[in-house]
Amino acid sequence: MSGASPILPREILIATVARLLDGVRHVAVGASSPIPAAGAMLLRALKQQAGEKPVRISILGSVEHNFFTNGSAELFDCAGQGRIDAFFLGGGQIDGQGNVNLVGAGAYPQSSVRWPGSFGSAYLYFVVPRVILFREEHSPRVFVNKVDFISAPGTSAEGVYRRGGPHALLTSKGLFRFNKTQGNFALDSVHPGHDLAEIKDATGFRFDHPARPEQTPEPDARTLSLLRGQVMDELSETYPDFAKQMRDDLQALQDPQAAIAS
Amino acid sequence: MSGASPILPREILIATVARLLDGVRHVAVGASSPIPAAGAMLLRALKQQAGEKPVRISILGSVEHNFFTNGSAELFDCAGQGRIDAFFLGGGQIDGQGNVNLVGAGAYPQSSVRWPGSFGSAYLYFVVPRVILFREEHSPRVFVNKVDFISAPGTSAEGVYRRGGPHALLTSKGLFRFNKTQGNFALDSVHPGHDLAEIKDATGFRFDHPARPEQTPEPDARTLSLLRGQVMDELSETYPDFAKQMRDDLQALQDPQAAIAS
Amino acid sequence: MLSDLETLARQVEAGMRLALPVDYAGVSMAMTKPLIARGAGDLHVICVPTGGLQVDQLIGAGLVSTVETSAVSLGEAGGAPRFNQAVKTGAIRIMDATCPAIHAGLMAAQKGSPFLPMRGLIGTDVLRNRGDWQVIDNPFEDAGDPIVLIPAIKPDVAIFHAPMADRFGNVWIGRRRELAAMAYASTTTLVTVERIVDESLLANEMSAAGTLPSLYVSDIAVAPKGAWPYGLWGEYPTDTAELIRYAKAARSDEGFADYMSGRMLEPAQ
Amino acid sequence: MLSDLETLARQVEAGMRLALPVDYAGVSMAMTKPLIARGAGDLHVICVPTGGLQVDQLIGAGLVSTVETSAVSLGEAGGAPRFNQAVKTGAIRIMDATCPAIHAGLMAAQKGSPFLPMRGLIGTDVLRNRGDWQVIDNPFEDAGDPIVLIPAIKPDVAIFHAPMADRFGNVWIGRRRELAAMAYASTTTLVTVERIVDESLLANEMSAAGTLPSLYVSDIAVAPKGAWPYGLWGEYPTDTAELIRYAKAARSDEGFADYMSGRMLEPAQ
Repeated sequence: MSGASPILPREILIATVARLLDGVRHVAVGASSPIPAAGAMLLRALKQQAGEKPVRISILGSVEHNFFTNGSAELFDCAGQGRIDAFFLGGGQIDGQGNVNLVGAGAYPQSSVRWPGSFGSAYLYFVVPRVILFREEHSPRVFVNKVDFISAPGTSAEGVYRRGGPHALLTSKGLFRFNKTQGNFALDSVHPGHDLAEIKDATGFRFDHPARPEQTPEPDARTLSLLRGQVMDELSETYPDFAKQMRDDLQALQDPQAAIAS
Repeated sequence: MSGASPILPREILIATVARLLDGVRHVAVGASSPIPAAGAMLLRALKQQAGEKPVRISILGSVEHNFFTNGSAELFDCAGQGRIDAFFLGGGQIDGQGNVNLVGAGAYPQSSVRWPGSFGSAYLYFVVPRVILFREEHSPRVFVNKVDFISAPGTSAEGVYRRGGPHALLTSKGLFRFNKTQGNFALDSVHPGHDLAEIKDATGFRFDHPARPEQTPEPDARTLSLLRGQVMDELSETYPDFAKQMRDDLQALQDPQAAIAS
Repeated sequence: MLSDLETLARQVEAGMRLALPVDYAGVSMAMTKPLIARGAGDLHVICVPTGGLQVDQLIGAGLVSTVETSAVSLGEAGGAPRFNQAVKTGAIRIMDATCPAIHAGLMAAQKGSPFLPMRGLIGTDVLRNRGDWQVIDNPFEDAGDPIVLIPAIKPDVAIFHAPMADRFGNVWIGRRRELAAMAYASTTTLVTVERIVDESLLANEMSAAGTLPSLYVSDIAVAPKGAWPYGLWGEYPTDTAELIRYAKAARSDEGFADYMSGRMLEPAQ
Repeated sequence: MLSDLETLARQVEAGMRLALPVDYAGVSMAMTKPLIARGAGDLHVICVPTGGLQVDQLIGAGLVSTVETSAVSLGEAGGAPRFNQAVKTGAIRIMDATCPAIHAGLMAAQKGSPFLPMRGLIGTDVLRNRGDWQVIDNPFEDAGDPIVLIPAIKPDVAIFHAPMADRFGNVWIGRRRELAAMAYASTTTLVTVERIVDESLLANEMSAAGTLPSLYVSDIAVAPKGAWPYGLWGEYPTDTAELIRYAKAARSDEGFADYMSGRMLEPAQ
């Protein structure tokens, strides 16, 4: 299990999440978000190993990782108090200004495609300092020029109370940073196996980028060892299906013959 | 224990409280208010005996009669929801307009006599439909022409949200009703052993009254029997000292020789 | 106050504002069938703060005219098919909110206040489509600082499922305090429970801490596995396979009708 | 995070806003002596929502410049002598409130809102003397309907006493949810407890329902009978005789000094 061993694309995502979270004291993760949860768990394990300040993780809807005792309002109260440093947000559509649409495509209210709804995004995006936009599907139907409905805006006019917002956008193809001053995204790195042209094709909005973007770094041996050991064990408790899938994928990667034979 | 037996002044007060509460579903009583509590318990016992709708009593600060589970804010929330029909209020000063002062006499803030403070009166007086002002001491220093500090006003200007306020004023000498339209008190009845002239002397504000006010009715035999039986037993649990005192007084009243001898 | 499901359902009348809890808090799925049998329609459903299977089924049964919610979905089983369909055809009016706004509206009702302020929302299409919300300038700042005011949400009826009640009508809600918030804010609160216990839940501080007092509880019925196919915290897990079965069936009107008429509306004991 | 009383006291600094609970909720009387020994003065004490013995003693020790409260008294033992004296001489600034206004201010802080509206108060001298409160016309009514806005109360430190904490820093507060409200609103929360338990209070739903999670708890110290002479719900009753003894002694500066230097500051075990 050395640094040179093959690495799953999802392991890169998880390690990237951990990097993006570096420095947070408390991160909240949605109920069905195994990759963000794994990233948070990886950061916690790394900090623990290094003897640094502990990282607190709240997984919504989980019984195991639910540290709240005041009903479903507590997450939002907690964020309002400034006690949550980072949160993840997906989106049916995300546009180049960091606007997020969780409601529907097409007209409103009679959307042609209806998604569940805005959940807490219209609040949390304003008050959680580091919101990480995470969507594996990287396609022009997700990353649009302008969202059809603003569940939560990327930036706000001067004078509007705002201490939170988008920090980065992580997809299956690459990592973007959000520039709060300009209110747009800049490509930070491209994941192994992808390239700038492909990302441009798959993205419906314009974004800043260097002429030759860097490649997203792979986790080092120590990180990978924690991820494949302690973190996978922790993950199995909350996301057993996801953890099993990843373990199967990993086995296939490391021993293709055995995987096929099994 | 017939209706003709001697009756304690406090038994008249308790029976009067029960009459004033008739029709309420839920009454809240302050922690150190044994007479209001006894009146509420008497009403509950009467309704129970008559097979009528039950009366709910919340005694603040009591462990036994605390039906709240959301901290000390719940009483006020509950009142704001319209779930409390009656409440008792005392006052260092009460004036003829029904204004109540729980803060202090003289200048403010450097009061010459400082009382604890307004507690919840500045809210509850507005939202509890039937607030019964209860103060045993009937003297000009308590019943003043104008309070030095308005903790809670007897009436409010038009347009001010107000669905509660003073209903009656009960003292050791008599019972007043509050006239909401005129914003003043009218003497309703004089307790046995007292008279109008004495009440006028002891009251620092003007009040309406008939030329010959009625006497406050004494409890009938059924009521007295409940009061001296079931209610005293219930009262002993929450106010043991008060209940013992009343039992001693009663014994002295019924058998003066024995009381002296003991 | 111990009743049966039908007696509870009869207290819901056409046109009422009905508050229902989020899927993991204690959904009284046992009440869904009696509510549909009762047939009181034109309901204004308030999801606290999101809705799922029960809301989808009430919509599918044609009982709902308005849904006020932060989201409706079947979670791992995907989108809510009857809800999505009804939105598309305009069969229901949707009042899109965000979770803390629903909580704020209920808290305003709990406090007897006409509204509660909340941060966020400025510049969203959620706010733009809510004519019943107001924006003012925060009076504690010298200039600017717009802030949204959410009016009190006062449901006529709240319905939820909890592990237990006592013989005195007190209901144990544990740490799911949104259930208390719903009850505080609502005129009538109907509760189904797994079981009734003899001793008062208020008799000791440990159980009292998680108890909704009977003062806020209008009626109670026993319904073992009453949250199924949802789980109930501390009691049993969600039956995700059943949710998926529903999600597939309810894609069409016919499939929904088939599913609802089926025997599988009863939990496996 | 298990500390001793002195370590807790050192986290209180001069000029801080200090939130203390009502006498029956769990007053950390055990912290009074260490706070006085620590000597951080110019405190702004916020009583949640009323104060008693601890507030009176801190005032008597000269540590308090402002008291924000709905009342201060010793209950059955009568008025609070050092408080009353300090009001009379103008030694402290008094910010008279009413109980639900204190709760509203803390709730605003809990919600991250700048203020909360509340009914009542219009026409009172309580309102007239609170320049920090605002009155607006309810924007949801066409005309008139004045309503008071209470700004968020954000204490620097909350201090209270509870029956137990676990090894992970979770504190069991039972149904005394004002203690949670204080902690939510405060930057730092210092807790004394009767005992530490091994198992996580969050490990089962019954104890979790009454638990303040460690997220909101800064530091904990063990102090058996730590509320004495006040009682602690579910644990021991109030020692009224001791309160009366204090009330008599503290009528004069000398009597207060004598009392505070006496051995009787320790609870009888």
